[in-house]
Amino acid sequence: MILADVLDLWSSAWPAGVMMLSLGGGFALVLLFASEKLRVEVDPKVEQIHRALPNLDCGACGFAGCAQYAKAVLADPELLGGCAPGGAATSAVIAGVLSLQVSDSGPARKPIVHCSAHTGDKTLYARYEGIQSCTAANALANVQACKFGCLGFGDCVRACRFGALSKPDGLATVDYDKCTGCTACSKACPRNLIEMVPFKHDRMMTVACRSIETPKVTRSMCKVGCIGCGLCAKQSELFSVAENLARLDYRRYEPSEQTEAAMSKCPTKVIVWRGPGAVEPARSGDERVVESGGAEDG
Amino acid sequence: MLSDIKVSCSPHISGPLSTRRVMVDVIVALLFPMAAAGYYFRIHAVILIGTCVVSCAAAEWLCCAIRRKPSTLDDFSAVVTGILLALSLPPRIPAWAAVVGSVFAIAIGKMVFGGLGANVFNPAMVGRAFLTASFGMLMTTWTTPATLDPNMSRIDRGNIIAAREHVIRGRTQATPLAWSKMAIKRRLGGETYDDQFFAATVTGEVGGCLGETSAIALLMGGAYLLIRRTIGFHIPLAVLLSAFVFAGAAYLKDSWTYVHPFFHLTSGGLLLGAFFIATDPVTAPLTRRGMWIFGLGVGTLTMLIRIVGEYPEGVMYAVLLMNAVTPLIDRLFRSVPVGGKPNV
Amino acid sequence: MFRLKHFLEQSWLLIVSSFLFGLLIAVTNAALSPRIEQNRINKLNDRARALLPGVERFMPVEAEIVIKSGGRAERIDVYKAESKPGECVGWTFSASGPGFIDKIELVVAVDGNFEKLAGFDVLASSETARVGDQIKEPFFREQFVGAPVGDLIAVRSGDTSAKDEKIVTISGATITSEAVVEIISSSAKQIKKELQKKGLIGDGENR
Amino acid sequence: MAKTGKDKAGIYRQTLLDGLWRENPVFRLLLGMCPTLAVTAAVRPALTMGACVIFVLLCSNIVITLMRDLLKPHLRILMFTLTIATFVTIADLFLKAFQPEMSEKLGPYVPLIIVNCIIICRAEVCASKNAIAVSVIDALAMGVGFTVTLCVLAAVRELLGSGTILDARVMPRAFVPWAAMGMPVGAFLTLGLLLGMVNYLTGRKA
Amino acid sequence: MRLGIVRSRSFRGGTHAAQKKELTREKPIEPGPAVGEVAVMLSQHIGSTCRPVVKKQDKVSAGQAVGECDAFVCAPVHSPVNGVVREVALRSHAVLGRSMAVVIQPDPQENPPKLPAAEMFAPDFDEEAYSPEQICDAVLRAGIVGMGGAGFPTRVKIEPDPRFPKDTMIINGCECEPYITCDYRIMLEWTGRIAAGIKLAKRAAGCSRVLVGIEDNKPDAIDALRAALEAGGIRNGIEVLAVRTKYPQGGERQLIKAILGKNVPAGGIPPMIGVVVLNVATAAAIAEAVVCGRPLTHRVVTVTGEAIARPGNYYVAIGTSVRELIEFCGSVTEKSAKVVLGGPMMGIAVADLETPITKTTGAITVLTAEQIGKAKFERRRTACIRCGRCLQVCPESLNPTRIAHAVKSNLIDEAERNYMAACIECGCCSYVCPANIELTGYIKTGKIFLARQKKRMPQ
Amino acid sequence: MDTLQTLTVGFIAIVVVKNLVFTKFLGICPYLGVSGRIDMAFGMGLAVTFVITLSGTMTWLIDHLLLIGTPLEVTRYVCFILVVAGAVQLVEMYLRKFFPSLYESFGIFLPLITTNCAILGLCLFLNLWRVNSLLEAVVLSFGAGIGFTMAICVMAGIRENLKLADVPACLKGAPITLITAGILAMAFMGFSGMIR
Ligand SMILES: Cc1cc2nc3c(=O)[nH]c(=O)nc-3n(C[C@@H](O)[C@H](O)[C@H](O)COP(=O)(O)O)c2cc1C
Ligand SMILES: Cc1cc2nc3c(=O)[nH]c(=O)nc-3n(C[C@H](O)[C@H](O)[C@H](O)COP(=O)(O)O)c2cc1C
Ligand SMILES: Cc1cc2nc3c(=O)[nH]c(=O)nc-3n(C[C@H](O)[C@H](O)[C@H](O)COP(=O)(O)O)c2cc1C
Ligand SMILES: Cc1cc2nc3c(=O)[nH]c(=O)nc-3n(C[C@H](O)[C@H](O)[C@H](O)CO)c2cc1C
Ligand code: SF4
Ligand code: SF4
Ligand code: SF4
Ligand code: SF4
Ligand code: FES
Repeated sequence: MILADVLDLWSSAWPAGVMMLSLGGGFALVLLFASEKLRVEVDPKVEQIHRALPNLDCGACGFAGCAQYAKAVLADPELLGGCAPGGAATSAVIAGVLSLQVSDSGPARKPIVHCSAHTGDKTLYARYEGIQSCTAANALANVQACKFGCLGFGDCVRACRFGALSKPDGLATVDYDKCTGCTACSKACPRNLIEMVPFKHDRMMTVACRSIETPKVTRSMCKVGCIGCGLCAKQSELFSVAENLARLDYRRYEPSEQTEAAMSKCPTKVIVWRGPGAVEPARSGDERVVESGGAEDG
Repeated sequence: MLSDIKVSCSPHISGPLSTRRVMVDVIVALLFPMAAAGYYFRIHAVILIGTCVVSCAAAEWLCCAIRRKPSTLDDFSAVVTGILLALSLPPRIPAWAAVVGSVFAIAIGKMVFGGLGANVFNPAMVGRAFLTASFGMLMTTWTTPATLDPNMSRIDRGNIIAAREHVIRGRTQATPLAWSKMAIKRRLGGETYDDQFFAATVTGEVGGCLGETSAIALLMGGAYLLIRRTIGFHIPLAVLLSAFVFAGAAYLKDSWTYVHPFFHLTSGGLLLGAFFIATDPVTAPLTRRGMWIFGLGVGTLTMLIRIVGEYPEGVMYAVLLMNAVTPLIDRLFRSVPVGGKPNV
Repeated sequence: MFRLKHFLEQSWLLIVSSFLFGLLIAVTNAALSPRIEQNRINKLNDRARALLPGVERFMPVEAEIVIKSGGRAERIDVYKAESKPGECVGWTFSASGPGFIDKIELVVAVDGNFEKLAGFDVLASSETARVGDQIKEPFFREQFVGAPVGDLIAVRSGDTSAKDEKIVTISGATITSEAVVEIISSSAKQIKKELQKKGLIGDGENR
Repeated sequence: MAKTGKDKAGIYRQTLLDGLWRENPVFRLLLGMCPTLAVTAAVRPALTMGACVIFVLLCSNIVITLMRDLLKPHLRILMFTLTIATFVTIADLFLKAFQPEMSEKLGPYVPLIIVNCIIICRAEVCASKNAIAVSVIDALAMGVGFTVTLCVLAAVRELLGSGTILDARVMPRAFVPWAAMGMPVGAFLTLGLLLGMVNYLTGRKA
Repeated sequence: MRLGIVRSRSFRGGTHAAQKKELTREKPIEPGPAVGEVAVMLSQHIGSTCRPVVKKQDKVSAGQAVGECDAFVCAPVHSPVNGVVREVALRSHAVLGRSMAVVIQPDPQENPPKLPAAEMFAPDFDEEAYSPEQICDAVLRAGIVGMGGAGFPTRVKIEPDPRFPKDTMIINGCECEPYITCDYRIMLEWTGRIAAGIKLAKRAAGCSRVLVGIEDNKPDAIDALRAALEAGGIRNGIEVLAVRTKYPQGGERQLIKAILGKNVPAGGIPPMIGVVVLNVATAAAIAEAVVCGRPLTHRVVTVTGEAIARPGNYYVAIGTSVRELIEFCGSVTEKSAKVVLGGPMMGIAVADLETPITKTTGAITVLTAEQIGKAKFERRRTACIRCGRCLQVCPESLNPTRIAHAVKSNLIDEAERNYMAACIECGCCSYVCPANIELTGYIKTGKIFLARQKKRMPQ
Repeated sequence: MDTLQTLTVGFIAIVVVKNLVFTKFLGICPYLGVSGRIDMAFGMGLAVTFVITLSGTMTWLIDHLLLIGTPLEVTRYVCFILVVAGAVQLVEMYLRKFFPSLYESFGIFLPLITTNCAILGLCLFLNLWRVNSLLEAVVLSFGAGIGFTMAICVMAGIRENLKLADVPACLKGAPITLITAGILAMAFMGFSGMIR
């Protein structure tokens, strides 16, 4: 009885089964054969990344398929995280593959802004009313008196994809917790104020100025500019003064009594701490801002 | 001496034109068709234009407020959108529908793309297209001009509902284009089109959208824009020319069925579209060559829809379709710098 | 031989499971197909039931009925509606044709003598909502109830309550209305002729 | 995304949340857009579609989990496709038998579940790497997440497009339905705006 | 060619900006102020910066070179006065921001600059007396650079170059910038000198013909130059042509198009099509250098603008500060203004009034608040309405709005694809834009971005 | 003549009137994903056109030679998808091996298309519309591909412009693309009724 039912069912079902069997088997055969005959050699790293990807070829990353994304992400690590289906886990694997490429030796480089003048510290000659971009403003002579200091229109802020930069009170300031050391900001600054410095320590001592004006001019332009007096160089041989500007050799920098002394001796207090370990970059309260309320003059 | 020096990039002087001036010019030009609308549709014109302008402005203000951006009402582009939307709606469309259309036009047609200048599609036409898709009934219910039907000037709110009940008895008025559609179906277009009909479409004493009926008023408005150089002649000319050629070809092929090309020029939204809608700078190509192509496309598609398609009127769809390809036109007909492409 | 071994190693799972899946599908199909077939028949007839009061069951007409629609020959399934006692209370069939936007599919019911229409219903249409779509509404459909099988005429205005061959079109949707009129009158006319030819209904003169 | 870690309950909870919200297939991954748009003119077809997807997802996840160790790299995707297509066919048959009206309404969108990226994505990302419990939870979570999203979309469209929810009139009589919401326009716009809203609420920028 | 036909000579695009030349048009050239300090910038031209050849406290005499350099594209700078070098220090520079200058304290006896004597350039001035090498050498030693604005060392331009044989010389007397009249005045007052300079330059460059292009709003200048150049009886293939008054008719690419009907390849330079373009003031300077051996230490500057009390054209020592010049002209009548070195279309706004003028400073235009207000400041800026006006006026047929918006969105390669590099920064697009967008500014910014990007590439 | 007309009309209809993207919601994933740049969009369009023509034809043949009217009809979906996926994969491998430059320009889009429902959808629609001549099936499939190419290129043009626009942050990317597609779908309604 049951047997008859089963037989009945079988008789109506077997063609479908065979059909699919032949289709499945046929394709398996053809594909296996083809994958051997038509193999193309690819970069093992691309292969590695490709394998880490979900292989959905869904196009969510904006590329034609996983293979293309694998290639692209290898060339441009900024695309990391583009694979939505794979999510964070996949990105982590890719990041692993990518990092094999960058043979990183020495401490990580992080940006340091070589200016410490906030809005109130600077002298302005004129009111700039153009494109709100440092590059545009820098192309015009003397938008602010100091030709070397931070313009504060934030080209670097816009360049940072990680939101690590801000410009409170007109001075570009790095949030080292967010910074990945990608160098985008240092490339963006038209005044080359942002230098990628090997951070050997949690905080780095910095001469936060780039002005090579004479002391008199610097004084007239900026309350916190380096006047090249050379007091720091007298304390520590890590400092040197040329063209009215003190410089610190970051490569050789180690914290010591001498450097501390140099910092405390600096008459304009332009030697400051920068870095994740620095408490709020030296900025002696708000008095400066008040003092220099009407800094502009003709 | 100088206590406040200003600096900025060159140039340090600039021409007299401003966005607001451009928009005000368009509004001035639109006074002609608005006056015609007022004459033929009386109080309905006032209500409809008022509703659309106010709700477009309100929608724009609201969108700016939501994005916490300064309001952009003072460039008057929302007013232009409002007026053009109103002029392209049936005169007695209920106010709530006009509000829905206006809000849609501004919010979806314009502000989501980033506001003035960023929108891909003509906002007024987006609003109208949404109304057409949503409320087909309201968008195909026409009104006789007041000069033909003295009862027109009364507002009776029940009218639309009444119309719905009477629908089966064919009480609502058709437009010249609906007539032409029937003419094509019955194959007697050339037969029944006469001077009197032509005269009616020129003066505007026919049914249709609020601002589209009077060819003469539209031509005057268009002339004003051309004289003020608010628009170039390229787009209107290309639209009208291609429409004329298309209609003419059909007419030559079978003058019994297809109506005379003059009819197509003077009736429906073609003139409104050619002078005021296809010329919207934001959604038209930038280059002269691009404008020719664009106008050609609008004219041809309009006639294609009118003659081959099933909708009686095609200006709106033609404009929207050409808006969509405007970026491609701009790219294909990109201006080549003087002296050829630099070999960088 | 290496190749075959390799091949089997790689693909045995696929082969086995495709076979099993094939069986699974077939079995499911076998179990469900009667129901599916029944659904198909019901779909048409549920609508027709509303048009033809007192009908108990629908009997498919065995004979092959072919009519011309839009220049093409098309086979049409016609059902005979029988009341409980088994007498013929009407006929029903589905017909389609081009509307304003896309194809309109109708189910049409005719009285027992194939003389007068018993009405129609819309199976599928994508006409504009609240414009062409109004063909689904009673005020339009009721015009067809009692209208004669034969040439119907679409008119722009007139009396909607008269049971005559004049069908008043929906204003704003003349095209859709005319399409419906055309579909119904042409298919009903042709089917009537075919049925008469096959002797399934009496000739008009015999009535 | 092989889920590792000691706390099983934690993994389950995470899987569940991922599917329902954090990695919601529609809002977050932007996958399976076609059915999302096509079947959401009203809530009922959306629900039906959701049910079908849950069924297929569940079945295929289970089957694939069971044979995850036997899969060969070259034929893996073929195997997934086969499995999914089989269950889709079965779902389609059931629909035809027990929900003929819906089956007709959904038309080819039921077989199109085969190419719905969500399912093959779960097969690849989850089922072929995890144990059965996780796979099942994942399938349910993803499926329900998908269904809920469809329903939200459909509810908006049905409400504005015909003034009803699940065919019950909700809007006042005076409300004239916005027919456009039932058309392609409505589908694209509603999904676009909804996505925008989700982005806004979660503070994510594209 | 007769004037009637020639009138229509022009190029495609451009604008008809308000001329405003009437402020100084009728003001003859007057000696400039006697100054308390001159700061001779060491970089006044395109090319390498000079090195100072004097030290603090050195005594220098008028015409003595204070900065020299050996690079090919460079020009020496000279002291305009007798005096003592006070320092070599940074001074504000209109283009470079802060740059080195030799600051000279003039002798107490030093008088205001006198106008140079003009009589030695007779109408039948004979350039054959000087060999081409002699001319080039004199031009080099005199430190002459293009006085039309760009400041490209003139010697490099006129010296025969085997890569680009030159057959046509175009003398640019268009002065298309609004407000400025310095070239107009010298064409009227120094006609003979210019004529001589043209002949000398022609001889040096070995060109077979010279075409002088002057906008048709200066008929008297056209007549004067025509008379001077044809007075000798021989025309020497020199012709004076009227071109249409339209900005930027004076741009060399536009002028070449107008006069010769030829286009300079985009991104290319005139020598590529065998043309060299010189400004009329440059021609005058050549004549002085060659005939009198006088280096380029003074130039005519138009001090103008609604905010200037006594606008006029002055013969000024190069190195004079903007402030001193403005004060010399009766200072300004407004508190709030914009001080522009050059004309309002292409000039550079300066913030530091101590900025010294250089060889390329043809004008100081001080715009009042009202003028500024009409321009960039009070008028409301809106988004681009894609009206296409900027495309229509762009003399280089670019798509300014696309380029500017690409720069704004930081898509520099998109800007590059739209030929950003071909922009001559004429400012027409910004001028006409109804939305008041600083298109030119964005494009300039974009070029800087691009230059920086390119510079980084090799690393 | 008559068939020619039918084919032309059918072709135009499927390109504009029944455009897969705007009226049938097929292929939306790549439509959203790969419409960022015109060159990519065009490559994708070409690839879809190729694959859709290939698979439309093949599945039509299989359908008509093997399936219709036999008990095998139940395996239709499985057959279709296997044919599409297998064929695409083969073509991709083939191109990659023998025509690398062609592969770079459009072959890279091939795998993505397998999971694009436009392909399977079209095959199913061919069945649903009861297309009953091979020629018609080929023309319709090709037209569907052209329709997709057109839609995605238009969208890519628009999106390239939108890159320069101040679109609200939360609407950037997919949302604004969807909204644009909505308006486009509305515009395409202009073609409705043009071909019946
Ligand atoms: C949005 C819109 C939808 C329409 N839908 C239909 C329709 O579904 N059916 C139809 O026959 N005509 C439709 N039409 C066309 C009719 O409005 C058109 O006027 C037709 O030629 C017949 O007009 P009449 O019935 O008033 O004579 C539509 C028009 C528009 C603008
Ligand atoms: C890189 C470079 C090379 C140049 N080479 C030559 C040259 O070989 N010969 C020449 O006569 N002018 C040369 N010029 C000068 C230009 O043709 C042009 O006269 C100069 O830039 C001033 O143009 P402007 O005043 O129109 O801005 C060169 C300019 C640049 C920037
Ligand atoms: C937009 C623009 C406008 C210019 N207008 C003038 C002008 O009016 N008069 C002039 O002599 N040079 C003008 N120039 C500079 C010329 O292009 C060219 O550099 C100059 O005539 C070369 O001569 P020079 O080397 O002697 O200065 C202009 C340049 C540009 C880019
Ligand atoms: C000549 C001209 C025509 C215009 N036409 C329209 C129009 O058809 N529809 C509209 O919404 N706005 C129109 N505007 C206003 C404005 O450009 C439009 O709202 C923008 O698309 C908004 O970004 C027009 C403006 C001008 C100057
Ligand atoms: S741009 Fe890069 S290096 Fe600079 S602050 Fe941001 S993350 Fe750090
Ligand atoms: S650091 Fe440089 S880029 Fe950043 S705000 Fe300052 S000047 Fe601008
Ligand atoms: S793009 Fe450059 S060349 Fe063109 S108008 Fe603007 S500034 Fe002048
Ligand atoms: S002139 Fe201004 S508003 Fe017009 S297209 Fe150019 S940038 Fe846009
Ligand atoms: S392409 Fe249709 S669901 Fe992805």
